[in-house]
Amino acid sequence: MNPALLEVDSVGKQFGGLVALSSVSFDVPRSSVVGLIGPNGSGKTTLLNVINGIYAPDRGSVVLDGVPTKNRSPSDLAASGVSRTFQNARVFSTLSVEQNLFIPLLHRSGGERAKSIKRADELLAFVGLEAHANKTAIELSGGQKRLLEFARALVTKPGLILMDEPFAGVHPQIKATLIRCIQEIVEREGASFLVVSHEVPDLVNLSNFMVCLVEGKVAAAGNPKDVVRNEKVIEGYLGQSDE
Amino acid sequence: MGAQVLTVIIDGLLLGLIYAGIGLGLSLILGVMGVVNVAHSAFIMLGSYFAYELFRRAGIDPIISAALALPVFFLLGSVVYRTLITRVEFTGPTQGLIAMFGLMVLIENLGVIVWTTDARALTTHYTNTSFAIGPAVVAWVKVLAGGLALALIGAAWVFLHYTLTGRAIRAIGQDRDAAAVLGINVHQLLTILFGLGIACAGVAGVLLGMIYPFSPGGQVFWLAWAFLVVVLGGLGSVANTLVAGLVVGIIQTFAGAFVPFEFVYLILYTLLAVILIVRREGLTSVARRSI
Amino acid sequence: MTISAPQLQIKGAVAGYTPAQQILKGVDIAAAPGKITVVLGPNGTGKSTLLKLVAGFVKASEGDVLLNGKNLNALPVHERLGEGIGLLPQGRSAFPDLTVEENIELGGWSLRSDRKRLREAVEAMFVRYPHLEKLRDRRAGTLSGGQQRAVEIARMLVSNPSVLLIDEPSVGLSPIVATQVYKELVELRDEGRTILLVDQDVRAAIKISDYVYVLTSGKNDIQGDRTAFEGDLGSIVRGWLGV
Amino acid sequence: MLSIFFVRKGGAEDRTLRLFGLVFCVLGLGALILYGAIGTKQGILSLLGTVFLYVTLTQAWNILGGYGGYLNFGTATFFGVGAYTTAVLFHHYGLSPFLTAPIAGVMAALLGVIVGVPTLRLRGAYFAIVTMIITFAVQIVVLNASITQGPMGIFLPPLKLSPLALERLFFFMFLGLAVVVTLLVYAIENSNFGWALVAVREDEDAAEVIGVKTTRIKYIANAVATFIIGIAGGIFAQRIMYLDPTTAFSFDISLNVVLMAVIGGAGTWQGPLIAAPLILVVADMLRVTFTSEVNRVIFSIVVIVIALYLPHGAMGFMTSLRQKYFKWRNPKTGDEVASA
Amino acid sequence: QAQEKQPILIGGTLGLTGFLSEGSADYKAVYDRWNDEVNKRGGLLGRPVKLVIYNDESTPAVAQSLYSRLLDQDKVDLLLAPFSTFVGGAVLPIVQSHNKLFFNGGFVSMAMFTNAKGSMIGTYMYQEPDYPRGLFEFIKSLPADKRPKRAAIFTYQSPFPIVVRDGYNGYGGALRFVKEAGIELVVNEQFPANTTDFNALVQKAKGANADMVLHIGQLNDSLQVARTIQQQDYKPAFFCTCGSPVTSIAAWAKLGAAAERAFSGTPAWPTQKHPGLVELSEFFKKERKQDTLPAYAIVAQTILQVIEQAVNGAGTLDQEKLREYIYKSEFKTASGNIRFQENGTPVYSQLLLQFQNGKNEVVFPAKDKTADAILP
Ligand SMILES: Nc1ncnc2c1ncn2[C@@H]1O[C@H](COP(=O)(O)OP(=O)(O)OP(=O)(O)O)[C@@H](O)[C@H]1O
Ligand SMILES: Nc1ncnc2c1ncn2[C@@H]1O[C@H](COP(=O)(O)OP(=O)(O)OP(=O)(O)O)[C@@H](O)[C@H]1O
Ligand SMILES: [Mg+2]
Ligand SMILES: [Mg+2]
Repeated sequence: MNPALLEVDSVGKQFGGLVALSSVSFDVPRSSVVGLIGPNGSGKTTLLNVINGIYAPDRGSVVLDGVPTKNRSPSDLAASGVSRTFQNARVFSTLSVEQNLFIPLLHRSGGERAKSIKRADELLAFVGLEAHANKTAIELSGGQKRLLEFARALVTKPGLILMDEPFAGVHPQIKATLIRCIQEIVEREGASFLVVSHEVPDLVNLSNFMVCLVEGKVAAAGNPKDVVRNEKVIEGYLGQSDE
Repeated sequence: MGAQVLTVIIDGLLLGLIYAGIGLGLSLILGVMGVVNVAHSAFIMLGSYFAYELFRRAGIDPIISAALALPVFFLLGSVVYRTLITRVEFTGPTQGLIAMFGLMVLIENLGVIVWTTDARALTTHYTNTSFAIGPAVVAWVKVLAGGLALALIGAAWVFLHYTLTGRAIRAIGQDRDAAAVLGINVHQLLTILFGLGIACAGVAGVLLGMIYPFSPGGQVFWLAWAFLVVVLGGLGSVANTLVAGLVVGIIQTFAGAFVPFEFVYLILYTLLAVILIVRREGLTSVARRSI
Repeated sequence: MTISAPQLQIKGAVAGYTPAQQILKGVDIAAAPGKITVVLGPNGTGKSTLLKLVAGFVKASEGDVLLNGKNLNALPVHERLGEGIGLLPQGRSAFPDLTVEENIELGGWSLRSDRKRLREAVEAMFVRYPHLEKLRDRRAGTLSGGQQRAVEIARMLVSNPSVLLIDEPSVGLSPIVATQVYKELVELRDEGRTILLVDQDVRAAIKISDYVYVLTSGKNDIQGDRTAFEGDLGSIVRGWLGV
Repeated sequence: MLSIFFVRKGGAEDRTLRLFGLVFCVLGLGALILYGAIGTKQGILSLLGTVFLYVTLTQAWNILGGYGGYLNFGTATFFGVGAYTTAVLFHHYGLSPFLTAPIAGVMAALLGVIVGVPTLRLRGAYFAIVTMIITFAVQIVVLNASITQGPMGIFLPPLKLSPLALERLFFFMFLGLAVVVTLLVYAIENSNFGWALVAVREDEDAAEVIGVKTTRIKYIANAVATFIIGIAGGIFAQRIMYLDPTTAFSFDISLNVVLMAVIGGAGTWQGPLIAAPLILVVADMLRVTFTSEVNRVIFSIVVIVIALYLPHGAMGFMTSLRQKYFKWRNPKTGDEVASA
Repeated sequence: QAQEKQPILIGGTLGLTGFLSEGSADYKAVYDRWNDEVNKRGGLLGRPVKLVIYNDESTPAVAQSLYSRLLDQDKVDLLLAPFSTFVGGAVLPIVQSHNKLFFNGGFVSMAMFTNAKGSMIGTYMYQEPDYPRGLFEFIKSLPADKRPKRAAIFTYQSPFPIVVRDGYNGYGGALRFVKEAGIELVVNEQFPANTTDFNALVQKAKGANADMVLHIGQLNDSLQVARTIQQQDYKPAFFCTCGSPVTSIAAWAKLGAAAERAFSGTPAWPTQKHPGLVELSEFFKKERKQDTLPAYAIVAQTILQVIEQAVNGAGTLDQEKLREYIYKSEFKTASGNIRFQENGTPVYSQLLLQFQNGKNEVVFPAKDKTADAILP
């Protein structure tokens, strides 16, 4: 049996005296979507930063495809198929939309690149930005920047995509498109997603597996429907829904 | 040996205070507005001549000139801000750099026209006097200048950290639009800030003029010190500017006492580079979240 | 606390970031006094631009912004607060190097002549948002995304503005906090404030709205009160909105 | 979509303009070569030689500073190291600087790599100022080393040529260097490497995360730039014939290069071609017209006016002209607009 | 006819801005004055004279291109050297490649004079290795108990001061003079350009109990060292600014007590009544409001007198003929009656000045003395 695509094993991370993550463990299986939820400041973004190689964990390990990622730089991981989006969209502001999509393809060669370009066009259409292809990224609205970043994370056909609140501020209709897009990629390409989102109902539908962090610890993990019914999760995160 | 160490420490602290005083204005303007004010040394030069002229013509003591320089240079800075900086500031840091470079050359050469290139020395009745602390001999002017620099730094620190206006100015440096939304008149406060930065340069000029001979083109050498102190302290941080000044001063005098003088600067630069490289953003080095 | 609710009107506004390209192409919106007026629309239609127009960052080339009949067109940004306008911008805007307390205090800039009142207003915010209390002395830049959003909301409210321009308030907030924010908006309305709310969380926004506008391609073409959107007109629009 | 692989800003009109520009460049180069061959005014040849030298330096700076956004205030470090390399090799082994210029480049690049490892982790003003400090530090080393004859400096005997031939020689040396470097920068601008640098400038973290090897890119850019600067310095040593630490490591060199790059429009290959001649010719004209400090006063006013009225450098000005008369889309926004 | 009336062009550069501007200003004043006067006297060879003096911004590279311009475009008839060895070193090769005589009132350098093989005519009365010589000859004339015992030397890291300290090819230099005088050398330090604070250096000399301090540098650093010495309450019996002759510059007097008793050399002094010297001194008093006559002015005046006498005497601008004339004649100048040695320099002569009660006095040699040296 193949190991999981990503294994997060008792990861801990501190900022000065502040414990952002303590002993977090879970797996991201192949061809799946893992939802990551948790109250504000519970360490979700920090976890993505650790997986992604931006921060080195103080404790524990992250294993990608059976290989520990210790000391690997984000770009190195990107080359092995890890990509991500940021909680606050970070686009290359003086470049045009299509140039933004072009940057991840820099290290691709020949035929592969041509394919990727086709994919970039598709993605652009997918997120509804094709009309803006020549706009400078700084001229985009808040939501559009996020869509651009979404597309940028996918052009290289990565195997593992980390998404930090991809749906925030995105119009519902486009959100539905994005969700479909994610599902399709998982099915067709066998990629896996780790999605942080506060839009829990959507995330429950989308993911195969869900993890809830509270104060840097895994408070609940498992089947999404079970997780959101977990008392601790409801109390600490979801609140009493009045619906 | 012990006596020497005492001397070195006293000298280092005084020198450090002066360095911090020189760096202060630069740090404020760079930290909040992102403008690399290379004309800083030109205003320092004007400050020195300000004290010189007041002393020569009206016999006004440079200590009083230091106080007078505050409002005068504040006004000067405000005018420069309104006429020059507002127009370039929005177009990015490098544009400000060019404008300030032009201003520096302009002021320096106007200075040459007015005062010629001759070196001047401001000699008051206490300039050549000194007193002893144990075995160490300390020049009065350095103590005075150091004290004034400390007062200036203290005042700036209180202003920026303990008054609402000061906090608003810091806020502008971090997010100008958000500040405007809160009802803060950004233009006005930046005028104040720039005025203050230049006022600090003017006062620093008076202080330097008290201690060292000067000429229109010569004060530019202090710019390197100012920059050193600013990066070492971290942009826009008053308290750290002080610490950085003292660190530089102490390193310099220690090196001066114990190694051949020609290597003093090399040791100083190397240590500073090492500190910066280890601590990245100088002594401040807050873990700023960018991701 | 009650406030005499002002009325905000945008009349035939044409505005954009460059003269060559107008984003708002004749927008007519009235925010009724003491009501929540919601503006919906796809990404990039100009909702945020509309708020920036009211706040004064963007100048109208045609049309007017009226507050209680007074024309605001010539007022610079910082003076509009004096007219009672508060803005919560889209995205992140907390001052990263100031502490949470200093951030909130600056929200009371307009009260600066009366220190006592300012202090009280600041303390009132910590009472209102108890979870900020323990973050009081942290630098805002080290907070998590959601924590920062909470700081921004508190900061806006310190000066007690009577017209609130809110751009996507709940983005990045955990559900429990988001629910609270919407409740809060209702309370703020009930205190008599006029609220202009822009949101992509269509469902939540409509639920608390009194009146709804839909902005598409720079013009407002559909409008109605809440019942219309929840009722018949709703079914048509809803399909379009993708709820 | 594919268009972006070939041109920075798409569109057929753009291609005509580019053709126009190409023809212009070729004609300009032809004229220069012609003048270099038949011109007899040494002063002008010498001035143009200096212009080409600065075009070379500014272009090299442009690679990391303009495209990569790392404002380097230490050009003089590598220039000086290059100059001293050839001077020392000549002094001790009698090797002609023209032969050893590549070694000068290698030495400068070597130093570039050594100081680059720690400094390229710094950003913004910190990087700028540390690069400046490194110049001072290296200068002091050279000042106290015996191989460089310390403060005494090194004399290189004049070549056995007539003064005019000498000027002509350096005119062509530096012209050649400038052309090669400009072509290189042009190639970089349109290469993957250039794009990666731009990504680093725009948002280094984001670039890293999407797979741009930012560290490597910066090192390479730095090494290439310092290599070129070192070569230029190596040839300069022969031209100036007397090398001392103050001249070779003068901060003016670093500052001039930055000013020229920014005035021309940083991150464009055309910028240095416009700004270097502009600044140097204006300065020279003023110097010989007004023999007193008045020349510097006027020069400073010119600089201030440029800062005020060319907010995005000469190239930005050209772009805006183009937009005005060709009615194209606007790539830059009014900056006073809220980014909220 | 019209050809005849073409002015004679005499070209050169000075660092009118930048760190050499202080001395340059003195040169400029003398040049301008002479230009007026020589034209009043009817010019040279019946032609008017025009001085073309560019500002080299104290930068060697700029000076190079300006000399290139002077020689090639302006086609000057006679060439003046720039001020200071620092700039001169860079210019010399260019001048040599044009086979021009180089009239050098601007700088000293044994090496360069040797190298120029007589094509450079200098009017500094002594070259670097001899700068401190006057002081030591004076010391030799003192009774043994008055002589200094321990010396400290501070040297600016630049070619000229280094040679002042080390001498040239085994000749002269402060180090040798100190040794020959049997003085113990206790501090020997160098300082780089742009040194802003000299406390550490002075502390070292004081700590070593030196009763003699030789400062071999330039103006600004000399002023600072003098002041720091005073502030440190340190009283070396002999303090000499043996680099540049800076006590005769206006700024020195402004130091107050710190200026007192400093020694310095000069090629000549108005009290010697050499041709033009008194008038020059008057001119500086009246026009430049300067009580004391800077040594730079004397050298500048001298080179112009040499040019004038040479051109009129040889009756031509032909460089070869001028050269021939110069080497066989005696010149009556502000620096006295001088003859040129094979390498283009005059025979050594120096006066030792001491700053006393706000002005310079000649204290050595005895025949030119205006006051006795004050020693503690
Ligand atoms: N660079 C840093 N320096 C100091 N503290 C940090 C840093 N990064 C994160 N933290 C702290 O670590 C904790 C976890 O932050 P993180 O951003 O991971 O939360 P999150 O789960 O993503 O929250 P949100 O949902 O609000 O985005 C927070 O308390 C935050 O303040
Ligand atoms: N600073 C700017 N400069 C130029 N154009 C801009 C700028 N900001 C936004 N735009 C353009 O204006 C249009 C409207 O932007 P706006 O931010 O108002 O959209 P929005 O409706 O708020 O969208 P979202 O829901 O994504 O936030 C967009 O097409 C965008 O491209
Ligand atoms: Mg987060
Ligand atoms: Mg928006």
